[in-house]
Amino acid sequence: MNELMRRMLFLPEQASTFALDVDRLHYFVITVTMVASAAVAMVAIGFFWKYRRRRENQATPFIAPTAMFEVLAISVPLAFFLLWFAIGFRDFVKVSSPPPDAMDVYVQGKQWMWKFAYPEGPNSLGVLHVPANRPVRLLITSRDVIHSFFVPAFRIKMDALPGRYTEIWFTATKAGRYQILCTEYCGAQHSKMWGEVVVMAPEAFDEWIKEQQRGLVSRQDVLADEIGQVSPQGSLTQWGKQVAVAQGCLRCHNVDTREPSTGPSWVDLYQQTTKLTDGREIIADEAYLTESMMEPTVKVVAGYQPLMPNYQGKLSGPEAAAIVEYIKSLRSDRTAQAIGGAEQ
Amino acid sequence: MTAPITTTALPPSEPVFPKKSYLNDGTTIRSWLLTHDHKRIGLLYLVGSIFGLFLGGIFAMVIRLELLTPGPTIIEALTYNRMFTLHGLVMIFIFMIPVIPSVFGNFFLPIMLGAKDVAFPKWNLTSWYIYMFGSALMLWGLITGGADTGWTFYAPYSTTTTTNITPVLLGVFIIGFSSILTGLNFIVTIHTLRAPGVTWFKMPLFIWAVYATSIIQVLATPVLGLTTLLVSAEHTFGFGFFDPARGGDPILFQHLFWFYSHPAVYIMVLPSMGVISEVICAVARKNIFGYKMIAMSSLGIAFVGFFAWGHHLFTSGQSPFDAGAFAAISMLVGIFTAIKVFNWVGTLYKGAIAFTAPFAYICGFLFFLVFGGMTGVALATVSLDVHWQDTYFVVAHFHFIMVGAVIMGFLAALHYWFPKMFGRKYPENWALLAAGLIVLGFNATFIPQFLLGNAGMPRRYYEYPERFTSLNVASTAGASLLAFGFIIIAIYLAISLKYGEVAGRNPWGSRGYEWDVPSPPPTENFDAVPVFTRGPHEYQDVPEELAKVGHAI
Amino acid sequence: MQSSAARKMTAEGWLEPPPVPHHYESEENHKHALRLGMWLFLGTEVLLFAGIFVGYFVFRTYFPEAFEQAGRHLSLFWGTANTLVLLTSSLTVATAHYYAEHGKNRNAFWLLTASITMGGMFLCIKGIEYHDKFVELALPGKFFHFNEITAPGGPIFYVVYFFATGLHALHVIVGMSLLTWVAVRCWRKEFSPQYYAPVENAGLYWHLVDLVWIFLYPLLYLV
Amino acid sequence: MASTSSAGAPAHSHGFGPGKLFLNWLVLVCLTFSTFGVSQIPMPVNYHLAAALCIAVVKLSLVVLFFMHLWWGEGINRIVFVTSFLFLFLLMFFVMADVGTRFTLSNSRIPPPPKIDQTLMPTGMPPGMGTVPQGHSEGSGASSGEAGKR
Repeated sequence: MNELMRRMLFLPEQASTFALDVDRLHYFVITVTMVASAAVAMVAIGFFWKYRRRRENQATPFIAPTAMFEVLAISVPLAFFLLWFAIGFRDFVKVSSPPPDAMDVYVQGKQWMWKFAYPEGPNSLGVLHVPANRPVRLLITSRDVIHSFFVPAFRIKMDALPGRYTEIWFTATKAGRYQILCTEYCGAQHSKMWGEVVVMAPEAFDEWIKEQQRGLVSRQDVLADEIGQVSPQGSLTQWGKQVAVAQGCLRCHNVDTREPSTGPSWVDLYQQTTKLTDGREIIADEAYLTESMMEPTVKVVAGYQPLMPNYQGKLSGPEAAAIVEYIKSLRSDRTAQAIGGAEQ
Repeated sequence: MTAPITTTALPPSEPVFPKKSYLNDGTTIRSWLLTHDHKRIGLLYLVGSIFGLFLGGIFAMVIRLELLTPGPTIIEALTYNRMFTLHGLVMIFIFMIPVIPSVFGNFFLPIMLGAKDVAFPKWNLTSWYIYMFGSALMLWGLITGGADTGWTFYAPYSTTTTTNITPVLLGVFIIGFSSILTGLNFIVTIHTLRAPGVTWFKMPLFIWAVYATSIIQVLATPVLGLTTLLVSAEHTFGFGFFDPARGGDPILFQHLFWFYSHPAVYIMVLPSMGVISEVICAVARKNIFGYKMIAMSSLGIAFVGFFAWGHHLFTSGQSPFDAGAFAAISMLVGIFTAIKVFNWVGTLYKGAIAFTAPFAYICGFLFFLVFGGMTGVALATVSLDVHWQDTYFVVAHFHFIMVGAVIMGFLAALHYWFPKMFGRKYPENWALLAAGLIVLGFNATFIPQFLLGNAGMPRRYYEYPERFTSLNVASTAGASLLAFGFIIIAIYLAISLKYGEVAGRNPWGSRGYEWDVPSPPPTENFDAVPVFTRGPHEYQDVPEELAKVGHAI
Repeated sequence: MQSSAARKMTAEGWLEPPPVPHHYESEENHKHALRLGMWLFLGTEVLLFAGIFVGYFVFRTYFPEAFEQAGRHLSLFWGTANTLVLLTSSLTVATAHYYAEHGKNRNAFWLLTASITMGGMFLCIKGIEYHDKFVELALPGKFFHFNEITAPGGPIFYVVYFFATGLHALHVIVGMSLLTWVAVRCWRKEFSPQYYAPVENAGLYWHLVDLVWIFLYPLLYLV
Repeated sequence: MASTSSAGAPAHSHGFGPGKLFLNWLVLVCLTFSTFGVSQIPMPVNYHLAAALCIAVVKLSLVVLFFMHLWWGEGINRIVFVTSFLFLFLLMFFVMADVGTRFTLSNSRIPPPPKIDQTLMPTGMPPGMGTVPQGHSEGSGASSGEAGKR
């Protein structure tokens, strides 16, 4: 029955304890809705058929509702509505009060990606690993604008507010990979702000997190997930690449081709003569590249929108310099060597 | 039943077009643009809001076409984001808020009360100019500044966006003034200009609905005004009222915004409900079932609807206490709507129903309102909203109410009152065809969106995962059908304006007060102060003369 | 507005009232409509300021220390003086209404002039206070560079302060324009027991301006 | 109803004459000074707030009833005015109820995060912003704070 309704309503699979609660109430409410709408429609059609106009100047009797009708018209729907409210509110209180033994994960949204951090480490980008059958509390925040953390398969959603934390919790029931979506409009790439929850068997998770913590000494392996190559104490160029990945630069800037993306490609960008929106021409030197990170909307390359977030205060001096070094290294004759697995 | 005294002689069996009416009392552009006649001002609003519908409709089609495929289809992400902002703002502020109260309210409210004009005719005209100016400023800002915030302007995205949103916000602020003035005018008119015999409980139900709407307009709009001012000041000067980076509270923005924008839904839907109450009596030729319940539920919705705003904030960090309080209050709004629905259906009982285009729209309206309303109750059920908030389920729900119910009401009003406003009939067969297309197209557009929401597709998505494709294609197909229906209506109504059959005073055999004046009405509405001795919805004995002049059935 | 030139002077020493607009059944009905319209408008004004007051209380809860410190930095003397000025101008407006209603246009004119002057005084004092704030750099949002407020939330207090008082000052200016318009008409002896609605409505607006200040004064300056 | 005037006195004249208006003003001035006086008495700040609001409401009533003639006005005008204050009050009530009962961490101000690693960790929270519920904050940030330094 559950499975049938779920498929009929196009609901995603139920992968958390909360999902089943929500879905049961959902079926109840939607069934009543369908029945009520159909009933109103049937009665209207029935009346139309029975009482269609037969004569041009037909008169009709004056009919007013009885007190009984009025009482029923109010009390029957009210009874249903209040029942739904009671069940729904109970479940809502449940999902917003995490059990004390819940494991904490910090979630940070930023344009346009999700970052996760466990109190004892590690950090990760875009992929949240959680154990099955253990309550997990998410402490959600944002770095720029409001985002909303949504896992359809868990039926949970909570806004990420900049500068504040919100909380929600879940207990995943099935191992597997589930999509995370952002549901609060947050800018140009809102519809690409996806992530993934990886639910692992509890033992596998314990194993995983231990391994991660061991590797924390040189934190780069978190990025390794993303880049696909590990380079603990690499050159400035490689550090720049890692920073660029971590900051999400590569979501908008291509590094493997000269094709423009949301922003201009970085390949062959260094020392290139570039035309700006206001008609001026500049040479993309170190100063311009750094300025573009700190005040991105001042000098926008012609043909692009002033969309890039401001990295003032988000990048340290060395980090910015490292990114510039990385950009300098991206020459089309050397591309194959430089990209690695950066593009997803 | 006594014949109304203004009806000196009932029209001859072959109706003639009156020589003098408000339409030809002055034919220069100037006589239209400087008119104080509430009927002409109503038509001016009609022009403005239909332009809004046209524009908003085009944006909607662009959006639907873009969503035909999962990846980029015809426009870029930024253009898409601007499109849905444009679509929302234009449809809400230029089309839907003024369309029924300002167009049909202006035109019929004084006539239904037996008055010659609204209380403050000059302010009425001023209000239209403010509306046009605000709309122009908003459109100009949207097109040149390229606002991409969505119509909700959520801070801090809106306060930090690089697009220029200040003119848009000021445009909204100015349109708000127009809305306030119209509402204020209507309330005063209803209080002071009722003709003898039109007591509070003999007012047509459309008036009750407009009255309730006006209360919301007057009390809610100023809060939106202040909020838009704060956001634009913050965007321009970096004040930080709503920006947490400077200590502000983004949830406070949501509270203030929805304090207007939730009741705004009732600004749109209440007049539509009023129209249905009028039209259903005329097509069923039957007294309204439960007059007082319908009248009082309008006021109830206006009052309780104010305090349901928090159900937009269930997942935004609002406290569970407030969530519970707002959810409970939201349920009450559902009750008031349910009361209305039962009474409308009850009105059909033992009636004499004619299947005409307005009746087709009533059927559509009832279905959309019940389904849209019930999904609204479902959304207000807190735990369910955690899954549905900001997904296509919400989009589908509010389109059921705002497009389904409101546009059905608008089209029902347009068809029902078209003969009164312009003195000519429209072709019934074409109208029924268009009505069928629209109801069908509408369902095909938005029912898939409910399912998309269930499946978890968030709103304002430019691209989407592959698994949502089939439902999106279905939705786009439905939207095309819907657009096609609107085109048919536009064509036959335009033709009927000039070549339609002459309607005569009362082609429907309606007992509404407005049908006692000639079609189209003269500038002064009534030669002398009218005395209404009957109620507005009484059909126990239809005078022979009225009934014979039947509409094409 | 009907031009006064077309109207005759009556024996009692005021101009004949303008005709009641044709769609009203009686003069009394028209007056009722005007008054109700004005009260509804005042209702919208109350809700316009509602947002600011809500903001005040919300941020006061978040930043109690900053609000206390910043409140102490406002000039109690000028604030109290302004309250008295506005209260007095309300008195003169109310009295002008009384005289206009009794056809004593000259008395009403002088009282209205006094009210307008007091409105001007209010703005001057406000100007002095604003000037002090600009000198101290106690300014809203990103312009805030005022060292004496140590608790977090100083910039927000000044957003509330400037927005509330600025919006209020805007209302003072609008009110003064309305009063000036009415005063000119008093000078032309347009008002009489039959026709005094403009004085009454302009007065109502002015009293509302006073009402808002009655709340702003203790909230901003005293607590 | 002090209608001291002569011939032109309207039959339906409402409201106080100049004398009583002056008296009303005098009371208002006294109240202004008393609200000032009360604010100088040392008491907890919330008492100050309550006292100031009470006096302001009294002043409001005096202005509305006598200067603005609501004492004599049509009933509907009173309803309009009271309704607008009712809505103001309810708006404030629900917003304040939210602020007062929210999850502590979504209520307090946290300075804008300078860098991800510090903010994501509980150690990044400033003092006095409410504590993280038990067992979640202690000592968990140290290692990751270290890890954050690249």
